[in-house]
Amino acid sequence: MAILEIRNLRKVFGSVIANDDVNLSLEAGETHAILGENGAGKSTLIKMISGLYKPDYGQILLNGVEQHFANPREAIIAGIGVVHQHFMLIPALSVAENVVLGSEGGRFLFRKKQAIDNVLRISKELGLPLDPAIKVQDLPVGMQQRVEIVKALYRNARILILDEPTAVLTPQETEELFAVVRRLNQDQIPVIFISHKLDEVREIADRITVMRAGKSVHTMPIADATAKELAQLMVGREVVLETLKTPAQAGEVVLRVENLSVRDDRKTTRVKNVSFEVRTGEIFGIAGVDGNGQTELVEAIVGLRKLEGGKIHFLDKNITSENVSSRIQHGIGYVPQDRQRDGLVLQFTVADNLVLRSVGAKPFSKSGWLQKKSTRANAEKLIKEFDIRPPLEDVQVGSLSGGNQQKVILAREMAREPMLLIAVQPTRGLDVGAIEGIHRHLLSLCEQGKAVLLVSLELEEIMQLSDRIGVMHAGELVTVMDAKAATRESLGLAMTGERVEEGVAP
Amino acid sequence: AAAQKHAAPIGANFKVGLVTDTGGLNDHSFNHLAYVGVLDAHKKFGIKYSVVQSHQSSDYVPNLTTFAQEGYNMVIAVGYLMDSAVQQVSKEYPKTKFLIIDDAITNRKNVMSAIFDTQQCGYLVGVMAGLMNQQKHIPQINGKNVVGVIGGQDIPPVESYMAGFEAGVKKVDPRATVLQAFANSFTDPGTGQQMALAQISQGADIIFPVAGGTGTGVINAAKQKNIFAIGVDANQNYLAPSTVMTSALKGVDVATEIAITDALHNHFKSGVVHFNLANKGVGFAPPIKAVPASVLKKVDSFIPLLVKGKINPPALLSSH
Amino acid sequence: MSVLGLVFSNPELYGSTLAMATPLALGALGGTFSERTGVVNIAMEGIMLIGAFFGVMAAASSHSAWIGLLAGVVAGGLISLALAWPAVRLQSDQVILGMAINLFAAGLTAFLLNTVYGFGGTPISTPQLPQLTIPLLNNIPFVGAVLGQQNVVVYIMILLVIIGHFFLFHTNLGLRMRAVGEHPEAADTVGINVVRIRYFGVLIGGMMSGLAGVYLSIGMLNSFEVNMTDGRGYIALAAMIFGKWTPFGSLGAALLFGFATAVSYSLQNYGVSANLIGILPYALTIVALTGVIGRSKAPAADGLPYEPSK
Amino acid sequence: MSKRTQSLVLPLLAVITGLILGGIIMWVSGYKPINAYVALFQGAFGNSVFIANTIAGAIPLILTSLGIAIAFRTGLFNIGAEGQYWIGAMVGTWIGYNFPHLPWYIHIPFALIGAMVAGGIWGGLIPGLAKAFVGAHEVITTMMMSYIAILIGHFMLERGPMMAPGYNPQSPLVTMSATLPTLVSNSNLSAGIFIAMVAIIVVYLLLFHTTFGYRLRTVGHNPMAAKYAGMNVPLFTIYSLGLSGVLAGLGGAVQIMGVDHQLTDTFSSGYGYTAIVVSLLARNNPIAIFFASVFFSALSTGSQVMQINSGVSPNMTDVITGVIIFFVATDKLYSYFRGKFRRSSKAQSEQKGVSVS
Ligand SMILES: Nc1ncnc2c1ncn2[C@@H]1O[C@H](COP(=O)(O)OP(=O)(O)OP(=O)(O)O)[C@@H](O)[C@H]1O
Ligand SMILES: Nc1ncnc2c1ncn2[C@@H]1O[C@H](COP(=O)(O)OP(=O)(O)OP(=O)(O)O)[C@@H](O)[C@H]1O
Ligand SMILES: [Mg+2]
Ligand SMILES: [Mg+2]
Repeated sequence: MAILEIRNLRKVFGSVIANDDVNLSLEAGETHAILGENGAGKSTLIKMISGLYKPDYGQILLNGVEQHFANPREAIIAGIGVVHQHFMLIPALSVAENVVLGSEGGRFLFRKKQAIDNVLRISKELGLPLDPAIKVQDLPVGMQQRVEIVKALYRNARILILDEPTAVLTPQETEELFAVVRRLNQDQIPVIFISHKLDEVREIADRITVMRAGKSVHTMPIADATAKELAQLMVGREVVLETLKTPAQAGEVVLRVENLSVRDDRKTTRVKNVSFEVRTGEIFGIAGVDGNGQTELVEAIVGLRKLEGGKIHFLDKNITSENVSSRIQHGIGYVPQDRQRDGLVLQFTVADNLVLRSVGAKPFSKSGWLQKKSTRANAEKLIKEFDIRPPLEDVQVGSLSGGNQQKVILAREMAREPMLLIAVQPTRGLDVGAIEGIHRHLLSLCEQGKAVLLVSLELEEIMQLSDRIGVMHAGELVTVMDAKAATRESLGLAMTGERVEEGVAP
Repeated sequence: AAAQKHAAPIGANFKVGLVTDTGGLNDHSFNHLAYVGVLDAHKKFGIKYSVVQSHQSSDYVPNLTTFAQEGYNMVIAVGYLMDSAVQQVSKEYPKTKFLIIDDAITNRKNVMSAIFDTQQCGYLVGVMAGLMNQQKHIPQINGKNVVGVIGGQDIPPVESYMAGFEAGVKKVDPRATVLQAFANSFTDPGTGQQMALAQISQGADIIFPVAGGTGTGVINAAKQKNIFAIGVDANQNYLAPSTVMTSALKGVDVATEIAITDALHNHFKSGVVHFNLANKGVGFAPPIKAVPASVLKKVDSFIPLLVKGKINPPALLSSH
Repeated sequence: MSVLGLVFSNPELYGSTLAMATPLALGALGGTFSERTGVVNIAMEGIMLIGAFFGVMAAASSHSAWIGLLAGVVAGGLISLALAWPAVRLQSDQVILGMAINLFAAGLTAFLLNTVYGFGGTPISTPQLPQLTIPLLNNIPFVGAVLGQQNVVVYIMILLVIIGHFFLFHTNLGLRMRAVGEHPEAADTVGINVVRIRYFGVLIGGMMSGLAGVYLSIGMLNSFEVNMTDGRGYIALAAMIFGKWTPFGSLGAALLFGFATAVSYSLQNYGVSANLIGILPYALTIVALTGVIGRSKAPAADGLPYEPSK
Repeated sequence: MSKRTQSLVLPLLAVITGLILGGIIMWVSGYKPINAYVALFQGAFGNSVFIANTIAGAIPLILTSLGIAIAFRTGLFNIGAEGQYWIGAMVGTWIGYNFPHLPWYIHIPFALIGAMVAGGIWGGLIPGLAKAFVGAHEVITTMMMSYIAILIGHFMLERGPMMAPGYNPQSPLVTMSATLPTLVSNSNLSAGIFIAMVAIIVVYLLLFHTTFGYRLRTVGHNPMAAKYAGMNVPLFTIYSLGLSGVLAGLGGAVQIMGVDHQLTDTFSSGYGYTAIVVSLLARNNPIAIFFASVFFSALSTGSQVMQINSGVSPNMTDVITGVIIFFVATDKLYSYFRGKFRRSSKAQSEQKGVSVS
């Protein structure tokens, strides 16, 4: 008998049918992947299973018994552990506090030592080391995910659900996660694994259910599934999985970074003496495990962070001491890693967000006055060009899905025709269709003779798109190699800090 | 033909409007006393009355105007803050009689200004405090020769009391220290209480609050610490019967009633009318038993001197 | 000795500091409890007034200051529900609600004062909460004069600050409160009842602010005056922020303010202009804030409405 | 209900609910609510002078709450507008009586601009700099600065440099050349209303039709994104608080030059606090601020006549106002109860559905 069975589940938000006749069964010890485009309804399904939403119709059965979770607490008690797509951790609290929150044990007093012991015990069992005393806000996302998993297991989860867990992980971390998943399966704990990444799903899952437009369209054993077929099932059309990259005609130097050193907010040096160049017509990729200084490096280049030392030249001009807005005017585009925090004003309309970085310039303003017509025209054009959905310029950006929010940012930056586009994790959390579109846009920039600095944790993405690849480790640029010469192995090695001498590009 | 039932009270057709300043009727001071005066006139003569408590200073003119417009015979403006408002409205309504408290308007036939020489009653209670301060056998008196006075805010009606008080104390006890402080509020008894405690810790054993609602806190502190307090404006002995040894009286109620009575009987006096010891417009309340007869006698001996102008206490504090 | 020496060596100054700090600390502590669960509370001024008035009223009619205390605290709790309910259930703007409560309370207490007691004020027979004398403490020279003899509410306040700190940072419920104030959705997913916790925080906070009012009316005094809080609720708000939303921080800020106020009273007696010296507490606060304390960060979800799962 | 009708109907419902509850309280305490409300309305709008006074009372509220709204739009809570209002009044008064020989077309702008600059410095420079550079919370700094301003005001008047000759702590009257002409005789309504209207339009255009306003709002909604977009966040913090103070200062000067003509200790009775409520009620929208200000002013002026004609204490107005604001804030109440009603009826029909299947 299935451990968890979903029958004809349905959930409607206003006019949106988020889930419609969804069926799923989860067997003991299996890993069951759910695959689907952005907005297909995966997270909604999970939220119903975990008691956050009440289904409008249908049944949830655990070990054959129908469940009616009134709140998350009841689902937790029933043994359902969830790592949500957007982490449900409290940054200001410690790891231990986060793990035990809501199920602290003891009657009145908070037993700190017991909480710490619990975290240490579980993380040891899983082979995922964690410092229980540190505050979550001081942890990189990969670590935060460990906290989430430990949190679920602390509550004696008998089913673990991971909603897009790998979107934020490095390849190494993904491997560690898979090891945990396999161990859980051995302990007869089944796992639901949600992802957009076909190869990952094929590596870890036993069975796959594909969702499209709120419906579960197909379930099959992993052996039967090809990547092409899965993509087609998801999107409902054929998808080109390999981007055809034409080799770059590298031209003059656009960006030259010399001996750059940067400190983070806590005054520790996170970028050490980094030098490199980016040329017109090329995509320069920066690979590396998260937290090795990429963020600080990029923030320094766009002017958001003061330098500890070094120089930055852009188009032969020393811009080291210039501020963000003059760098924008010189032609640096920037797609930030955290789109909601840095890239958008969620309360503004799509049209207003599309001029966020150029509002002071013509044609969007004339001697200080906003030119609403131009803003609207600009929005209409970009919405069409970048296929932003819904195609309305006056809806609040906050009501758009994450993928469409990302398109807004990309559209805004590309529309300014920057000489250099710095894109950090531009496809994080997006489905194959959307990724395909964004990749195409990046490549088209190069073809127009512009330059791209791409920072990504996804090796595949870096290797697919880049002409040259730099690898960062512990704040240093340990190697720069030609993309053609790069392999998964050589990059992976460099990411651990090994200096790779051969294949260093000039 | 006139109805033959009861003779209608003589004030039945006489309407009095009272406009308070922004302190309102709860001020434990002139607004309240003016109201008491109006009530007394109502009881005596059956006059009709209406009260409006101003919300902000820009309400003064509209409020005075409203009464004048609606045919009120007399409009009472409480406080010097209404000076320019009364000037303006009294000019527009020459038939309406106006009384303004604590202000001196001299150029209007229909305005009476009541000025209270509270430096005189302040002086008398000051004399009493200075004398009491030397009665070391009284348990409340510590022999340190320190008394205190706490003002609500540094404005003339407050300052004249304080200045008179200081002069009175010094007259009978030149070596005495008179502690002075302002609470910067008329509505904060908590602050009053703490200021009083601060003065007590500096040796004060008699404190005279001139601070409206803030003063209730002063009296409370005096009671707690078993020293004496002196009431202000009205007889405040009821607030703490064995603590409030006397009160400096300001006859705003009396003045109000007199003004109404005069107007009612068609001998309204315009111009500035001084209320002082001579016409019993100011004075002090009968002291409690703890005040020895000898002290009272000495205090009383100053009354004729003040009445005759042999002594003219200052209306301004020496620190200014 | 110099004037300042005289002022600063007087133990009464420190006693007065404590007395002046008490309503501010209680108000700030109340605000802290509310805001730690994510409900912005700028209604301390109004809640204090309500507590002060109903404290007096109950004390006067029952002839027991303790019943007055109880009534003031309960009244503070009840009026705070006018903040809690719409904030929690209707996702209403908490700042507007706070202002509404302040206005309502000022009007209501003045109106009731006159309706119930007339313009003469509350009865003088109203009992007052006792001053306590702490036996051993009272005999230590300087300390005794400061700490040995204070109103009972002052000691309650000190206890509440300590308990409040312990509660917020060392109990399960305190942990949950902080979690709700930082990230209600995350708290919801681990089964914490966000609604109930927020009600609890606001209610406890309201009771503490109510106690602040009780202290003003029947702790320091035994009467109620119109608007007798005189802006202390707003100063308490500042103390809460200044104290970085912690109980000890709130107390510290309240003490700083109380100290500056007490000093300003004493200095006046040496002939400094009342208005100018009155600036001292406010100026000192700005200086301390810009010079030493710096940034204070509110709980992350402070003021953000949360709609629980559906 | 469409969004627009909702935004009109809900405040109206709130007002009605507030009036009904206030009526019940009055009735319980022995007054006649209908008479009281008739008097309230008459006092606010009963004749041209009352109407003029109601509009006049709205002027300082409009100006001050426009300032507060700008700060709110930038994510800042200017709780100290009261002090900025005082500072503006002080400077306006000082200029107003000190240059008697200036022609009005120089004197009036001089006084207004002086007040605006002073208010801006008080609200913007000090709290703004403190916020921008050491992160000092603006609620504390603006509040403290406000108390300081009022104390300085009292100091100036009570035997201080601005006291007029004589006993009373009041400033000299501003000269005719610095007086805003009265529009309706026997009323408080001065040409200040034009200044207020212009301010509304200027603030509206500034916020929604200039790049400056766009940037202010960006900073308010998301300072990180503003920084990323190349905006100088600390600078805009200073601008915003500064403008806030400029408008409050202007409000104080206009009130002096149009109505009070001299500064006194009780010059303001908390306009700066009422203005916070006004801007919140108006959801920081400049146009809505006009109506909210008139509404508050009407309650205030009307309550004076209500006292005269029906003896209801003005404190009752505060009670009613508090209740009204409460119901404006709880606009979801109506949909909440409707939802409850629907849910319960839906639950019943669902139960039926289950029993059938
Ligand atoms: N709280 C909500 N209110 C209204 N509509 C919602 C809500 N949550 C989800 N939806 C709707 O449900 C649909 C499914 O959303 P869901 O988050 O489940 O997609 P998803 O498959 O998890 O997408 P992704 O891969 O991007 O995480 C969305 O397109 C949206 O229209
Ligand atoms: N609270 C909400 N209220 C209304 N609509 C919502 C809400 N939350 C989400 N939605 C709707 O759900 C859709 C999907 O939201 P969600 O954040 O889950 O994006 P997503 O499915 O993860 O998409 P993407 O993969 O592009 O990030 C959005 O288009 C939005 O319209
Ligand atoms: Mg999802
Ligand atoms: Mg997504």
